[in-house]
Amino acid sequence: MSSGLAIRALELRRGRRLLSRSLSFELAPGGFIELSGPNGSGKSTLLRVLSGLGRLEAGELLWDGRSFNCASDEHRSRTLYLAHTDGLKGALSGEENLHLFASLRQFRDRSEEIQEGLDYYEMTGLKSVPCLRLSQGQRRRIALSRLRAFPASLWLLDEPTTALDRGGIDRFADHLSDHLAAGGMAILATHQSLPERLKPAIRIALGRSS
Amino acid sequence: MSSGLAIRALELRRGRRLLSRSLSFELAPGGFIELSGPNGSGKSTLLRVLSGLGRLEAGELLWDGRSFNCASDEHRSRTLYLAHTDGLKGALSGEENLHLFASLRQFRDRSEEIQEGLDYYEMTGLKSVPCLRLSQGQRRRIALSRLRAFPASLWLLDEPTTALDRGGIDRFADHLSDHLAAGGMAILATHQSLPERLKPAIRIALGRSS
Amino acid sequence: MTQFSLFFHRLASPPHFYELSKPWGRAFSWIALVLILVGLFGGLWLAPRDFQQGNGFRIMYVHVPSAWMSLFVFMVMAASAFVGLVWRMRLAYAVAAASAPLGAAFTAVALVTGSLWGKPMWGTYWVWDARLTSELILFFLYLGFITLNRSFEDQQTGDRAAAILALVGAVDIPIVHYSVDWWQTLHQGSSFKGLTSEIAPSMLWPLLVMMTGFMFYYGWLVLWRTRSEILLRESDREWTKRVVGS
Amino acid sequence: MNPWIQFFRSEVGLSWRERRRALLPLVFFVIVASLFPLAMSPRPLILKLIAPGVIWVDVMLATFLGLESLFRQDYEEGVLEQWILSPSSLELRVFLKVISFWTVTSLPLIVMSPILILWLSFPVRALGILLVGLFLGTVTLSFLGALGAALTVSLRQSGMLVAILLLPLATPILIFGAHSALLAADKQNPRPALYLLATLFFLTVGLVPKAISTALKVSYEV
Amino acid sequence: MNPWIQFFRSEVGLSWRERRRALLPLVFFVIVASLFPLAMSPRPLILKLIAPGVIWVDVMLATFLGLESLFRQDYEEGVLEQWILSPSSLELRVFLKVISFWTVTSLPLIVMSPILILWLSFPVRALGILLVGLFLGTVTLSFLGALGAALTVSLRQSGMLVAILLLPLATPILIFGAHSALLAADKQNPRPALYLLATLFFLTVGLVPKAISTALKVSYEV
Ligand code: HEM
Ligand SMILES: Nc1ncnc2c1ncn2[C@@H]1O[C@H](COP(=O)(O)OP(=O)(O)OP(=O)(O)O)[C@@H](O)[C@H]1O
Ligand SMILES: Nc1ncnc2c1ncn2[C@@H]1O[C@H](COP(=O)(O)OP(=O)(O)OP(=O)(O)O)[C@@H](O)[C@H]1O
Ligand SMILES: [Mg+2]
Ligand SMILES: [Mg+2]
Repeated sequence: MSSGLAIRALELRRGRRLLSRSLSFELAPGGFIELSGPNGSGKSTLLRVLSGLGRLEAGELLWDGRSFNCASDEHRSRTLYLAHTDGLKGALSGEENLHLFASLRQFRDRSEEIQEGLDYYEMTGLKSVPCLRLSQGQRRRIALSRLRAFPASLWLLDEPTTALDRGGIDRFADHLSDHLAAGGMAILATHQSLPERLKPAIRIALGRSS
Repeated sequence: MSSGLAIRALELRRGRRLLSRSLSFELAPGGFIELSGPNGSGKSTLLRVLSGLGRLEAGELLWDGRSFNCASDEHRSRTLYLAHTDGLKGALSGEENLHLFASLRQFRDRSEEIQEGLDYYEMTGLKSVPCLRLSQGQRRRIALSRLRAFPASLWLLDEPTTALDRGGIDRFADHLSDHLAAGGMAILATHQSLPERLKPAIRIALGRSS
Repeated sequence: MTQFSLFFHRLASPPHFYELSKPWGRAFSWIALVLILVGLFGGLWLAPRDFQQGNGFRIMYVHVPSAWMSLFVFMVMAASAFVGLVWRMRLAYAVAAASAPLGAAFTAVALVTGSLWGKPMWGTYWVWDARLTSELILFFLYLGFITLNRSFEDQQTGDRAAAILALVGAVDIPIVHYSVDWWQTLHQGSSFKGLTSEIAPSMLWPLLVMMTGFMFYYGWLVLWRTRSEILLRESDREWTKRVVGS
Repeated sequence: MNPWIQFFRSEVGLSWRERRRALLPLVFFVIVASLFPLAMSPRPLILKLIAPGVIWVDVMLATFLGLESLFRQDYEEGVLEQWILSPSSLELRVFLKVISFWTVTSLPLIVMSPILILWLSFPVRALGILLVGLFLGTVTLSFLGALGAALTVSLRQSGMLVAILLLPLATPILIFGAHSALLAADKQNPRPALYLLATLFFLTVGLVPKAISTALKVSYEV
Repeated sequence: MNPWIQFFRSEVGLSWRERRRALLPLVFFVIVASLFPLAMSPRPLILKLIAPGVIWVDVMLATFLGLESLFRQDYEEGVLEQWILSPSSLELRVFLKVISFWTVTSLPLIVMSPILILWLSFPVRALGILLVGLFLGTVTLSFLGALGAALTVSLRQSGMLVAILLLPLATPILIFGAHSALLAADKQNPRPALYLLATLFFLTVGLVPKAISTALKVSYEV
């Protein structure tokens, strides 16, 4: 019985479009997958399905060898999903947004971790500016601080490095290494190549959709 | 009297934040500027000011040696600005969006150019899908088709390559070369480096904001 | 699995249903035709003149069955919505979607015949009476269901959204039904209290025959429409291509 | 095709498509109109008295329901930026947008209102006045509402201020409008009220598009 | 602090800060309520008859005005996704969101209504019943409205469709509510109507949060 995540014969659809007939892969703790493929090939769709947002059409999902449901609370609390949109309320500041997120995830009093996360992504100085007054990259940094402040074993990240500057990408790469070193897993959809030192365990290239 | 665009002693502000005290540069026809700088350094702000959206605080703008107003119709019709958001109506298809854009720019009957633009960015097959049903990169491709279908001498592009796949970035690079070869100008804000063969006339690195 | 649930699942699988429903639909259509003809003959010909209302009361033989059906069909929709949401049964959604326009039509007929009947009885086509209004609202509920169901590009999303609406809307059914008891209104109270009835048997039996006829009529149409709904929903599956091809 | 006509057609077309065609405003109108008799004693005498008020509140509500988000979608999708940056007249574009909104939302209601009026036992003779009033009033309300929408499109916060500014402007329209219909039903002279409505109409149509386009531009200058 | 309390507080705070939510319904409410006496010959006898109806229709419309976009902003900012993906109960979260909406929007209306009621010459003795009815009714309406907003959140349609979905569901509440106040004013027994309202209240509060959370999930499953 293998530990980690295993996907068997997943059928990927969006609307009436069939994106992949049968997708299978395995991911061991400490590894990460780089999803690539041309625009519209289904990277975002796959991440949505794995997060539990999208509908699972057909296929089997295993966690540590046991089959699981993406929409279960168990899966939700071990997974963090970051989409194209940053998931930040524009009217609230970065710090308030993180506190709200803490309440979503049923954490009490994560102030310290939140400070640390904001600090890590160099947003401490801007933590009380409403997110709608931040630049694109700054907003993304706040969104990434979430990954820092709240532990989760599986990250599902949809183009996490868009709008980040070079320094930001480096930070993120370090952060990802730490996460993997601690036994975490991650699936990243990205068009930009990550820094050299990060070698994905698996590269999955989705095909062009018909 | 130099031809092209010249900026003298531009002061850049966003809200209460002073981003650059005095910015000056010149751009000759056929050249392009790559704006870089850390997150929040004011790249987007600069593009907004030059497009006429943002407020010009202080400084002089010259076009072919003559001072001009960013909010004038003259400047507007020679400039195309592409922001973070794609500027597409989600409910309309790509083709409809381009036609709407033609009506905005007071063009009559650009059907041919629109087809050509969509074709160039390989979106012909999806041209009648509502934009809200497109993937991130597909939407960006439709937005870029605009640059193809409607002529303008100055492009102001804010991270034009986000969400594009490798092929898309190549396409865009070719497109930009064509534009420059025809005597056009462009100012690009980007964190991703463009393909080698495209050497910017000028690289402007904005500093970290205080 | 038990014998019963196995049977249920087989029945509910769209291809199987598609095959099975064909003979049933045909049978229902004949039964409906015969019953409605008999009912009309009994109601319009054999039943005696009403001593108060003259011949005007005969509109009852259309009004009452269609009014009942307007409530019944919504209950069918709510039930299938429930089955669809809980057991994720695709067939149930198809039944609900197929029923909605039929229910709307029954409601419209009840409203129109009621109005026509109201002119001689109450001196006006329309009053803002509780039952009349709630029947009108039921009509809007049907329209809302149909609109919502068609608003989504993804049929499954539309089905599930509309199913939620149908379940919540089902609260309106008892309100329509009991409105006459809760308020003294112009409209007739319930004529049936349990199994006993105040209507004379000679007037009653054609009504009951008409009722049954309307039921079968609905049964026939709903089977027929469900068949086309599932074809639409399953248009990218193998078996539909086979069916449509042949 | 003329670009302006194309723009207008696409705006109208869009709203038709998005709103599931003409049926929705109509059904909405009927439902709201039927709420009043339900909630009040449905005696014809009373109905007749409240009918113009009902119709007017109904129309105002239908107008405001859609208007509030008139520019929001365009703002969020970045389409409004392109409006402002286009060399064509923003004022005219705004004017056409509001008129297309009116055509899709309020016009069907006005066309429907004669039927409703009868349903609510209102005398037929006052119908003409009611329709003229509704025409003037809905156009004015649409422009005022659009101004509110434009002012609030980027400032997600000071909407209160706008509400305070706009609603008092909308009130006289409602009151004159409902009043003129009522006077006509009472065989009194509805002219003065209508003239006031007309004055507001011309003032609004003449000045508000400029205000709206300025408001839109300002909201980008943050 | 308990995460749920924190969530509730942030929602209430947000609505105050954001949008015109808080004020627009209130001003709307006052205008509509004052329109009626103005639009009619203000004979107390008639006013008294229509007063509860006016208040009720008014409250209902004012509630729906803000509800339509309850989830829209969260949807577009991607916050709603995070709601759905969080391990905490979506149902409870939805419940708190609606209650916070109610606190900000409807509660002020209820507090205002006694003043309006007196203005409309409604007998003071029926005030208690009216307020109880309004309390039960607005909560129920808020939940129903939230359901409409949830069902249509991915459709980008303006309020029309939501209103059409909702008004039929809301009508019974309106009828029972206005009826109970009228009965109380007439010195008749308003209890049965209130019991019905209470039944609907409990049914709604018990079951609709589940329906809303399902609707939200469904709208992401495209
Ligand atoms: C537009 C006007 C009318 C509407 C919307 C309407 C609606 C309804 C509805 C919904 C029912 C079924 C109630 C149930 O099964 O719980 C019904 C039944 C009935 N209606 Fe009407 N009605 C209208 C006018 C009339 C008129 C004018 C009469 C005759 C005076 C009438 C006589 C009856 C009778 C006798 C029943 C059967 C009652 C029973 O046995 O429960 N209706 N109507
Ligand atoms: N809408 C706004 N209102 C007020 N201030 C803003 C607004 N948007 C951005 N800012 C601030 O202005 C500064 C410059 O932002 P700008 O968007 O120009 O940066 P940028 O260089 O484009 O950054 P990025 O690489 O993240 O896109 C930032 O420090 C930011 O906090
Ligand atoms: N909301 C939607 N409804 C229906 N179809 C969609 C929707 N979003 C995307 N699609 C379609 O599904 C396919 C896969 O989209 P997806 O977003 O998963 O692609 P992607 O690999 O993430 O592309 P990109 O690199 O552009 O982000 C695309 O062909 C697209 O047209
Ligand atoms: Mg993607
Ligand atoms: Mg930027």
